[in-house]
Amino acid sequence: MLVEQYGPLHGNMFQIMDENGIILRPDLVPELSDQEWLELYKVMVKTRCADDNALKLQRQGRMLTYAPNTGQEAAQVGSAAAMAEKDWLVPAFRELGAWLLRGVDLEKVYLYWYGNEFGSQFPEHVRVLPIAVPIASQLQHAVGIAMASNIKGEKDVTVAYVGDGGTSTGDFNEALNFAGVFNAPVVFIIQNNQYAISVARQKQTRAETLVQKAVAAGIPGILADGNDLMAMYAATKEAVERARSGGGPTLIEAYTYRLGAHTTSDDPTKYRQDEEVEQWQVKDPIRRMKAYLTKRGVWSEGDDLSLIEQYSQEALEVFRKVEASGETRLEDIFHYHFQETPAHLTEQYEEYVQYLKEVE
Amino acid sequence: MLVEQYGPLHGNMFQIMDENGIILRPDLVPELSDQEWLELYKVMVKTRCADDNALKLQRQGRMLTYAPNTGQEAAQVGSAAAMAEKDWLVPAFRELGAWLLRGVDLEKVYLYWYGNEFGSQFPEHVRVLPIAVPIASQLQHAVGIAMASNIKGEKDVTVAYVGDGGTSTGDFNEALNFAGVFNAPVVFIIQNNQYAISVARQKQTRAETLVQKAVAAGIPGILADGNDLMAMYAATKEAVERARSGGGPTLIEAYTYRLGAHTTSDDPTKYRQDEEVEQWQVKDPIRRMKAYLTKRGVWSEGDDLSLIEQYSQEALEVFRKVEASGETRLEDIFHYHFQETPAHLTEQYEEYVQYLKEVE
Amino acid sequence: MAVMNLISAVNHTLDLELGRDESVVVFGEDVGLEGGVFRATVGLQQKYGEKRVFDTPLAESAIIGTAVGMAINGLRPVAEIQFSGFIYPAYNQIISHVARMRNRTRGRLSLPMVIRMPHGGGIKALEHHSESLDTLLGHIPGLKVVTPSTPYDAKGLLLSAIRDEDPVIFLEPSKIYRAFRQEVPEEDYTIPIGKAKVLREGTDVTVVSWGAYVHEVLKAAELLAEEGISAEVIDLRTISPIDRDAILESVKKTGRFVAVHEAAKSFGPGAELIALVNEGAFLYLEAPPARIAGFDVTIPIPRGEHHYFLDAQRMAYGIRKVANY
Amino acid sequence: MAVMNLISAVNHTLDLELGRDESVVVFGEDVGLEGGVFRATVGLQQKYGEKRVFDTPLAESAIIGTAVGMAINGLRPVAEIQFSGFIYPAYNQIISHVARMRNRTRGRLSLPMVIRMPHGGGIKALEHHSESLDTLLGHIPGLKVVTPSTPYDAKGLLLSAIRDEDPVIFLEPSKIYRAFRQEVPEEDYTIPIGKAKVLREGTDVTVVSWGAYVHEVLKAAELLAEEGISAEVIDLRTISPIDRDAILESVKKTGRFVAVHEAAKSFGPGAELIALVNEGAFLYLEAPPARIAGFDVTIPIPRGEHHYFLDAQRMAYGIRKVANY
Ligand SMILES: Cc1ncc(C[n+]2csc(CCOP(=O)(O)OP(=O)(O)O)c2C)c(N)n1
Ligand SMILES: Cc1ncc(C[n+]2csc(CCOP(=O)(O)OP(=O)(O)O)c2C)c(N)n1
Ligand SMILES: [Mg+2]
Ligand SMILES: [Mg+2]
Repeated sequence: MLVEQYGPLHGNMFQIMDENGIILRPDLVPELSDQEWLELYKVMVKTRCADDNALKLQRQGRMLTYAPNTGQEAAQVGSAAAMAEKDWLVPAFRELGAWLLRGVDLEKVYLYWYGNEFGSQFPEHVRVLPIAVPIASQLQHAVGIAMASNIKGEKDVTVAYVGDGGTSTGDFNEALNFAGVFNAPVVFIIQNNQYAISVARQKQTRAETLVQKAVAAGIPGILADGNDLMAMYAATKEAVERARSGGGPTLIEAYTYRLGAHTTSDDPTKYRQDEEVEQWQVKDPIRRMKAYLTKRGVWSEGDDLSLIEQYSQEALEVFRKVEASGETRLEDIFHYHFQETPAHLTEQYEEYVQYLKEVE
Repeated sequence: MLVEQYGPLHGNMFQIMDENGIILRPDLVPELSDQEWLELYKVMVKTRCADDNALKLQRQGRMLTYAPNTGQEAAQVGSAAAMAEKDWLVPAFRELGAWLLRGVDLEKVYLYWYGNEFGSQFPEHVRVLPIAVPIASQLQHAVGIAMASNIKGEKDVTVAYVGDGGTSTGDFNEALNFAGVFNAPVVFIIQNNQYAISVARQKQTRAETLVQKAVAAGIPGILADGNDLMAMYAATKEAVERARSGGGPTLIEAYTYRLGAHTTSDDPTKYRQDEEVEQWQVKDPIRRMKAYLTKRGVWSEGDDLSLIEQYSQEALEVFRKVEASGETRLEDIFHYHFQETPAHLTEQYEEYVQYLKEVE
Repeated sequence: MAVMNLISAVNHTLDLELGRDESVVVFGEDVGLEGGVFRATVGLQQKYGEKRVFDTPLAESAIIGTAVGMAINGLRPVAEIQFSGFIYPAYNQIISHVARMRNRTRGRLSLPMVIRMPHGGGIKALEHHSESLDTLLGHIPGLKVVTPSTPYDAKGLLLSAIRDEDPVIFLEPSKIYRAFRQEVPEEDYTIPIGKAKVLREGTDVTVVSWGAYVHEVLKAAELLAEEGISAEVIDLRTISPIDRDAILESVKKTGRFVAVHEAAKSFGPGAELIALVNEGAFLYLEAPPARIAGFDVTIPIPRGEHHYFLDAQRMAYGIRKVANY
Repeated sequence: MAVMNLISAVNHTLDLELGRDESVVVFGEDVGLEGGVFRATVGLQQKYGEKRVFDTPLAESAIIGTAVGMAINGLRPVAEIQFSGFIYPAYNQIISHVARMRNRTRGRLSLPMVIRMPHGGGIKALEHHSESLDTLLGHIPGLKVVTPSTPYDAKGLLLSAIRDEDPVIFLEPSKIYRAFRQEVPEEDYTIPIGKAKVLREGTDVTVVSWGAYVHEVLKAAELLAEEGISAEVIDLRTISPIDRDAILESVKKTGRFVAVHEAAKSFGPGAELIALVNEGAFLYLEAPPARIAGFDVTIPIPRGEHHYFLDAQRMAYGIRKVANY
């Protein structure tokens, strides 16, 4: 088992592929076809394109605050790819790659960041929770979902995300502990992107690794190269299978880096050095997967350019649709609080409608 | 260092003395004179007598809810004894032995449980915080006190207590993590008395030991026999010295047992077996220390009987004083909220006084 | 019909609903093996097993946070908070998620869940064991907050709460858990959330209260009746949303209004009631609407709590002033 | 005198006080190296060092809980919560300890500490970044809650807050952090906590507001003045304890009252103000006292927030109704 070699206290980071797309551990490469890897690669590229597009639009003043994913695509896509169809995904707020892979429309995602609640109204069959802004609070929902699977005797697994900053919260620790006690079929993925806004990972905790926080809850953990799609896939796969077969929760630390800003409101040059960013640029998860696929002969620079072209185009079109959606309708801010809207809310709504009529 | 041999992941429990008062590790016996051990022993006995007395009074309907300490005296007295004069003690709510040792009057303690806030008004020189009812919330205060010592360049150490149940809270984990990050001179003592009301330790966490929760915060820890006064003293002493000399926080798990009920409102036979209690009675911390001191020739059964007699008598007298204190004065519930009582509070007070006059 | 006190009515209702609907699960600290520190869940784990009735670790945020997840994944969790004063660690989950998930997802995810807890004081308990959360929960958009004042109501309201598609906070007045017994039908019945109940008709002044205080208010009304003051007593039953119409109807009849509550006065529930009365019945008012409330102090520990909690005499004193204004 | 906006006034004041009193420490998420997400603390770590101005891990409960400990051990902590919507994980520490330590220990331990945070909305922020805590903090006995509406007030109130021997919550209206600049004296001055300020005198109706809304209310008053309605505008400045006398004095003059606030209407701060006006000036009232408030909904994310937040026109509409009643 991987958790035995790369567990919390071994200080080893699980890697399958190096920075140049060279396979270091052929024995551990998951059994996916080239075509399947390529599909995952495409989702990473799509994520990147959607990101780039959002940032461009934001600079044009057409998008509001946006939290970019650039650099973290493998951590997201690799982990989400290891899930079965009916499994649940519980995001933090920076998991675009995972969302796209799990069937959330980019349109929904853009709509959310554009500032409309309908961006969190996913279709019934998409078992993905909305963004959770209060850091780490979502992990408890993930544990509850997983506990319910157990209680109902269903075999679904829940995969949940949190950032390095989130590991300092009480909610993170309570969630892991509950998961352990109730043997909940849940996989926690820390996207350790080295920063919580401006606060460097070293200032979040004296723990040498974040995965060692699993020890507190008595659950297994694994430290994986979060920029290695194969490692993330393999680590998550093992954890998901353990969970599904009754083995309970696992904590995965995906060691990665946020290449961009925290959000579009943030200026990372205030708190980190360019050299650091450059060092991590070399480890770009997309770059190395592209090198791998190219070497395998299933992909080329030309393919890549036209894919990027296509995705960028699509992203822009999706955004145009979102932009055309305009403002939130007044009734929508009232009518979704309860199954039956209580009288006082209806009245507040009607009074406001009346006001709007009068001032027109 | 003890933490190296008995640290979080070694699975060894640090013991110096066995259940019969036989020294197992002469090399580790702290350098205290027989007289000094005897003094600590006396505080344990005093604690037990105060407990017994409170329970008796409670059964007579003269005391309100009370949380007994019986069985946990060594964990409390041994740890508190390792502190220096100006160090801070931050209790949970079941630390009578530690309070008494640190100079809190039994009268205050009884007054508190009797239901009067003046029971938490300790003299200026007593650096002991009041009881904290919201479980584990006090640990953050302890860390803050310790951070302040660092900031001010003072050498005081803070010793804080929590129960096994408390280790499941978010606050516990946040406190340890802050302590690690800020290298706070604080020693956390888990009194693992095996139960949180009716919930057995095994149901609180899947972690094999509670001390392994230190790993999450990257701080050292040690598992000690909480019924062994010497082990508790030695473990705390080492931690306090490390903290004082800039080495930061330590977590100590005192493995012990609550021989009595959770509080006087509780019936432990509902959730645990008599045999279990009996097994732990054999490990009684007072019993074994008495055996040790007797063997050393500084104590006898006769001494013990008259000491118990004396302490029981004293406890009863203290309680009588407390009982005579009567009810809380009306003005006292208003006048301690702010340094200067705001107008609306004064008015509420006066209106009530007026009411009392009118209905008289 | 069986005779029950409030706590046994809660126990009976949970039993009924666990038996009827297998998506119902009941959990919290000491809820399983021990059956709750107040015995609200006694016997339920034996009957329904550890999967459906269970103890949790000591972590209120996770108790509520996992309830959210369970509700999302098809269960109807009924979570117990051991005392209302220990809800605060879960406040983030309650405000940020319990109250908002449906609206956040524009109806995609609803949370049929109940958070129940002993509420209020007057039982000579330790600090933090006597808190009134009326305002702190009532002010949160997206929550329903109910509180029964009798065993009968406890059953009817709790069944409504568990069957509601939205989260309901169920506040159980611990002071009257065992104060009296009442006939409670064994069969299924519900009491609608959002409706108040006139407990005593009167013509001179409308008095609104809820929970344990209702019984003191009724006693106060008796005292006042002897003096010729006829108080109409309304049990709010639901703290949020408030049954404004019931209150206004009464105030329009009596012309006078008093709210009586345990929670601290400032920014308390009485303020909301007074505001509603102003908004809906100002021209009917013959005296300033008033509140008889807790002082703006931390609730004293036992030797001082009698100063804080109101008895019928003090209520009568305050109501009388309004009636005689 | 320097010209400052509200955020630079906060920065300047913290600088002043860190310089003057070495027991003052400033901390929170992103407060040190970055100088705060709104730049409230920019430059302070460089100037005063990492011991006195520092970043914390991401854990609001511990930020407030350690502040309690620091205050006990002789410091004057000024803790920042990054946005008011992230206060909830610290709610237990605030209610159970910050507000109670002095009373619990009958004066033995006091907590001279400040919790400051950006407050309110209208800045097109993400969910949870626009919350109004007036009621949720104002209802807690033992807390003082203040909020400035100008750079000048920010300095004067923040100095009072830091020097207070008791805990003060300092709510900074983020909407007007950079809305306008004003002359702010470099020297030391304080504004008393608990005192409101009449911003505009008027005779027809008293309008009370605070924080960012004050400026919209003043605009509304202008609009109304054009119609011949003379509104007296009061900036509450301190949400708790409320300066009741200032309000009553005004209402006794105008006979009409309106509270205007961002927080949700039900159980909101307007209810408390209406109750106070009823209690203290009922016989002077010529119209039902009213509140113009947030809807009882979760504050919408950006594309809907204009429905929620009030502008001068809507305020004027509501005030006009009361004035013309
Ligand atoms: C409880 C809470 N506190 C503060 C914030 C403000 N905030 C938003 S993101 C963030 C940093 C999160 O860092 P991390 O968990 O590492 O995730 P990342 O942003 O790196 O993906 C903070 C402090 C919040 N959203 N929730
Ligand atoms: C936050 C909170 N939740 C619940 C309670 C109720 N309660 C009081 S003591 C206790 C159990 C504490 O167990 P543990 O931490 O092991 O300490 P012990 O009582 O064994 O000393 C509980 C649940 C509380 N005081 N605070
Ligand atoms: Mg991060
Ligand atoms: Mg315990």
